[in-house]
Amino acid sequence: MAPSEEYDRHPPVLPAPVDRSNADLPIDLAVRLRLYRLQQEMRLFEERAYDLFLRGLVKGTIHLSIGQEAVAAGFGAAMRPDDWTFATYRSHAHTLARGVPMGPVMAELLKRANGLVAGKGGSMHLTSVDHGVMGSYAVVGAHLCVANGAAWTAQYHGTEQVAVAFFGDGTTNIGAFHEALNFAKVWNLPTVFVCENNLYMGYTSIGQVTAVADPAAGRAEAYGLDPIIIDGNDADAVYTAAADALGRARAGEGPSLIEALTYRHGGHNRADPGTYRPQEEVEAWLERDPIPMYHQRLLRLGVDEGDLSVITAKAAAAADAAAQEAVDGPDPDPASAHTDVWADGGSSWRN
Amino acid sequence: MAPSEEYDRHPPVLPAPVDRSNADLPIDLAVRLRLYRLQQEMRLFEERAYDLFLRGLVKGTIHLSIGQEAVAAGFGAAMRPDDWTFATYRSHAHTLARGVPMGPVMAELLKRANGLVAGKGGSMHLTSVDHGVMGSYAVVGAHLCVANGAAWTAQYHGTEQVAVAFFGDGTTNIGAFHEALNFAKVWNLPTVFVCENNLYMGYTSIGQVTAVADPAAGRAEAYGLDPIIIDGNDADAVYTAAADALGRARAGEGPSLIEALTYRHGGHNRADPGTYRPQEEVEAWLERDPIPMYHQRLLRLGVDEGDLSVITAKAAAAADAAAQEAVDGPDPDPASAHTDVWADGGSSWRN
Amino acid sequence: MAQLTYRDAVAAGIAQEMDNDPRVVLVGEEVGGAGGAFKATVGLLERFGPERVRDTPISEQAILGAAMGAAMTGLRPIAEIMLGDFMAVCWDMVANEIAKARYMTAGQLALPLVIRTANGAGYRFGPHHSQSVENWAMSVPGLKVVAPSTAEDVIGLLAAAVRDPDPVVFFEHKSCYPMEFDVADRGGDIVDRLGAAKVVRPGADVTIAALGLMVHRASEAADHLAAEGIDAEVIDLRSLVPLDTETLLASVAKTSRLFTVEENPRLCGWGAEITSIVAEEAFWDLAGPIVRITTPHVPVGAADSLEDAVLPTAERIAETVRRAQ
Amino acid sequence: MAQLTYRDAVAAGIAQEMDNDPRVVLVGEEVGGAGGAFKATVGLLERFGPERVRDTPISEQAILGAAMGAAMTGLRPIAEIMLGDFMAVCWDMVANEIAKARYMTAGQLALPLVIRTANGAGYRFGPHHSQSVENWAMSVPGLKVVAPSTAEDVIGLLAAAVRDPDPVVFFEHKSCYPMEFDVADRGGDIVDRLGAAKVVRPGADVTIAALGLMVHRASEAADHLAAEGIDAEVIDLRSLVPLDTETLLASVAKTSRLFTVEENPRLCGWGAEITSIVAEEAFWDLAGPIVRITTPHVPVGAADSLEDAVLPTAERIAETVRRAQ
Ligand SMILES: Cc1ncc(C[n+]2csc(CCOP(=O)(O)OP(=O)(O)O)c2C)c(N)n1
Ligand SMILES: Cc1ncc(C[n+]2csc(CCOP(=O)(O)OP(=O)(O)O)c2C)c(N)n1
Ligand SMILES: [Mg+2]
Ligand SMILES: [Mg+2]
Repeated sequence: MAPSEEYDRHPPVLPAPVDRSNADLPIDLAVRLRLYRLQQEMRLFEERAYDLFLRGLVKGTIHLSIGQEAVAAGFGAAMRPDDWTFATYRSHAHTLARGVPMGPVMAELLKRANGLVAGKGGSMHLTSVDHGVMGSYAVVGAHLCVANGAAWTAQYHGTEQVAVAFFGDGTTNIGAFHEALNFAKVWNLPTVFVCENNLYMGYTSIGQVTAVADPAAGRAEAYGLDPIIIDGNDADAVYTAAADALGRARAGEGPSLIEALTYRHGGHNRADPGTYRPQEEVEAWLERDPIPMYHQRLLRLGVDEGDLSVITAKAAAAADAAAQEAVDGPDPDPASAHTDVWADGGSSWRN
Repeated sequence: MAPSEEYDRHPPVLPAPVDRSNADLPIDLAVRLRLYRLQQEMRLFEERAYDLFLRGLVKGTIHLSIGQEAVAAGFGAAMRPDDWTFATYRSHAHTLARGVPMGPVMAELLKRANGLVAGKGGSMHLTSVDHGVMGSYAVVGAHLCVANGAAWTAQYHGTEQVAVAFFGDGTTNIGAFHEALNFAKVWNLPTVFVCENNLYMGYTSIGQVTAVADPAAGRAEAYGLDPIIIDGNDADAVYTAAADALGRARAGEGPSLIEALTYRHGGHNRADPGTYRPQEEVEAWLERDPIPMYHQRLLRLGVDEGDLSVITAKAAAAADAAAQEAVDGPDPDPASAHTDVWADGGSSWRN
Repeated sequence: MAQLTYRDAVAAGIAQEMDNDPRVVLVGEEVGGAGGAFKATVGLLERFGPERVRDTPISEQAILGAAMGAAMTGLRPIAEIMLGDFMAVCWDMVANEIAKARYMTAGQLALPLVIRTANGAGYRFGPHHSQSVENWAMSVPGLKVVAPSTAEDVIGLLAAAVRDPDPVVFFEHKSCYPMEFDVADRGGDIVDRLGAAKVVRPGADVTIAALGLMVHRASEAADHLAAEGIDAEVIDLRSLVPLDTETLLASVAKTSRLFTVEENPRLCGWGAEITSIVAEEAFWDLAGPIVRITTPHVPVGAADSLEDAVLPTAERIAETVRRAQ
Repeated sequence: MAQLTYRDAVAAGIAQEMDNDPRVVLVGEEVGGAGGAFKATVGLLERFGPERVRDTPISEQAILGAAMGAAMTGLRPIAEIMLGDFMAVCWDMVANEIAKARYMTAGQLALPLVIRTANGAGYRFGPHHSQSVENWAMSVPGLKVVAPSTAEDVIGLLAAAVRDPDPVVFFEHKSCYPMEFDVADRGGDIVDRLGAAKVVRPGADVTIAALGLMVHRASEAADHLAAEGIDAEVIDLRSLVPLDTETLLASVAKTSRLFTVEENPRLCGWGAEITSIVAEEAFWDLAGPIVRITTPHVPVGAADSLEDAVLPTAERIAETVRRAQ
């Protein structure tokens, strides 16, 4: 095959129809309402973040996950409070999913002193150890290996905690992915690897740079794992798969690799209009927006529209407050550039 | 599974019985005699090298591949003179397989000025560009990526050359392996990846550190490739698989990954007595020594014992001469420590 | 004379070399279809086609391996590592394989290749996307190391790097991408040479050696100092390996004071190397301490105030020189 | 007082810390069943069991990732990277992840871990197994960097590193492994502290700063020089970060001459850093050029004659000091 052909060989991936039967999954209504709330919080948070970006208040870059909320929400609802999350530069949703308050997260997007990591990391390094968010990592791949380390601690102490690593489809092609998966299986670690296949590595269709059709599931057997592909736009499907994988990990049955098929509504980062994506593809996926879909499901399950409106209104108010908290936050004191390199709080390299 | 159990979970892998039917493979007798000669040359060369080691003449380290000759020989006989070899620290056989004279190779094991790379690289970096031996690489994994680059050149110029990378079972767990395989498939490169599964990563049983039973073949499908396992102690089987894979690569059908099951008779390197291996395993594999096995096959095919003796005697004489050439070689001029950093021959970093 | 951004100079330089030599190919993540994460390679895929401008998976080791293997078999690849920070994920390819291959094969393997990368801070990207790592490359024998500060140097030095028979690591400064420069049209290819520093501002009192973005800040500092009667000579080193010690030592012999301005974190930066060369070879020329102006030994924080606090500024440079008088 | 090899001191030091703290675990390729590629961890698997002494696949990124994740969740891992050269295959884990995690989380993540590695030349292993890369670690903010030269320092500094709340890269010199040393029995754990250099030989005329194997060569050179009436003070830096500039500057204040002896290739080695500190902060103490004695800027060749030609020797050190008088 000549290289030139490769560039056309990947037709847009269109979503499967909604699987209505997932409404029958044995999930408590309380959990479902939580899933709804989490997704709305993520969405409204990121919409506010985008507003702030348009107002020129976000320096540097941000990576929105609007459209992908069901994955982070499903895991957030299934994880134990003492489980650990390892995420990427695209981690707003994953951070909120663990119960981190919106204000400090939004403030971090604006790199303010009241931000989650005091403006040191910015949006790509959200971390809240108190909530089990053990870092967001902006060099592709590494954090899959780091998650194994947390899982090792759990195994060593027998605490049944689980480490969950979120990453994108493009990440499955880097060496660290391979090392982490093999290592986790050989050590039988309680690590859950969650690939959010949003069909694009940055500006490039994932099929164009990947040897198999399913970037994660197509590799699972290479690590002695079951291939698992789920509808990443259906919070119930995610929740169920998450609960399964977390349960297996807690039971000492080792790691899992889950591929969640999803889509980001916008571009890769704030600099990207996303024009490389076929319009029909974008539209088809917008029709499968996880939030309206879930909204409809809850209504079908008998939830009152009014109750959902209250949830949404509360989320909106929280997002508004967070935006205000962020905007009002001070810039970091320049002196703090020199703190926190070492455990003693400082950065001195000499005695 | 508790970690402690892992350490016992890998019983010794015993070889399959000789596949006598391989005598029926449609291989020219001339090729078969070449395969025999190559294997004898490799074996006798390395036996001489080991003698020199026992005499204290090999400083540093050497990694023998006694027992694994059929792999290098099978590929050597199948490759075109303008194909490229990329090998590891365990590359004596692969270097000889391409027709590199024994003398400079042996001299390099002794790090003499008349060595293949003038004593600069030593046994781990054998290279002879004139013979298509494009380097031996001593950091595990990298050269799989480098082989792709040569394959790219062939693809770019349409020369139908093929790049062949040899590596061990332990190498399948490092990140570079994964990157190289995926990359080769995506670019449809004429690269043939040859895993010599000698059952051990250094001093560690490969099963103990690998998520799948077949370290290479068990990963092939993760790169859209067919799983291929061959009897790496049968030169005919290797030759046939090599010819197939090389043919596919030349025809523009992309990369292959071949796992050749084999065994090193000795330890990992000169410092290793190999005592971690069960005696029954070693003995079973010694019974499957590729050279006597091939000798028997040739006799069954009607070759005269005397003709084989001549081949062996010539190989022995060449190995003896090489040993002498090495021992007689001068140490590198210390001044040469400063040459060959740059294309201008020197090492100056200032104007 | 044309106006050109540093960003556009990258594509122009690559295009010039691809026009000049069919063996020149470009490889990296998003370099083709997307025109580069920093839009520095826009138009090249359209112009030279997918055989010569090749997008890759996220696999930096595979990218540099491909460049290395291609170079040793006759191509002249330009490989992009999207950000300087990501040199870390393929450091084995750079430091162990590419740098040492010629030496350890006694000259048999030739590696005419260029590794381009977007280096340095200024985009408020935080600790994983803001490092200056040209000192990493300088510390490894077998690598040539170049870092242009202007559009003309981007083209001229890139051409020199592509035509050089040895591997060159080419550090583009991401904060320079939007800058506009005059580029003289000399009617023909723009080709410079490696290993020649440039005195961008002659002066008699002190020598300030800088690189990349810091050249502009050093020049600005020199303007301030001039107003106060301190006549600073600013040297744009342009190439760390080969290093133009001649220009440097001649300048110090004249001014008797040396200041280095670098974005590298404090310890073991290239400033330390320059300082050490002068402290040994020109000690008797010196009339006072050699002073390094560096990023302190901390990661680069994301917030404006944090980034601005650590990168050397024109003010800090001027103030340091002033205090040392 | 016991005789102990540097090699055995490694296992002794690890054992001491594993006895002392159940959170201490050891991870790496061949560290368990095989007792280490250099036999520096023999007996630990038998003594502490496979839960605490864990063999791994060949996957250095996974090894350091495991150490990092374990450290941030409460273990105190010691991770082995078999050779210093292989730091390159996991450099992202070292330089981007481990080094920056605390800073970029505003202090939330604690990383009490140690990365041990066999550094340096002397085994005739050739370019891929003989590098000295302690300068790589020194150049990255967020890493502590230690390199013992004796068995007692191996134990004491390893203990200090394990107990330190920050990540420490611990460079064992492979040529020191077979050396025997007296280790004083003080009845109890041997625990040193990071950031304290040692004056291993007091002297009045010149200061020689060295590290690892080079300390022994510098001491030998000092013996030669003493016979000629040159009284050299030899400083074993022991720790590059934190760096004991106090001891260093006090020595230079006394002797007014500084020589550094390092195995790093010439450019941007730690010698350049030491030199630069002195050239700035103690310039007026100096009575002559600061001279670095380094491996030249070339890879380390395999042959005896090539390795011996490039590593600083006692003779070269003595000759350099002599010539500079
Ligand atoms: C090692 C490395 N290479 C390249 C990049 C630049 N980069 C950042 S995000 C990205 C695309 C990642 O795609 P994917 O894994 O699918 O995640 P997504 O952004 O879609 O969530 C790239 C190439 C990086 N951060 N790290
Ligand atoms: C990146 C890296 N890690 C570790 C080593 C040390 N090492 C050299 S050979 C080896 C074992 C390799 O096993 P395998 O790939 O099976 O090849 P074999 O030696 O059996 O031919 C190891 C761990 C290395 N050279 N490079
Ligand atoms: Mg993606
Ligand atoms: Mg093996």
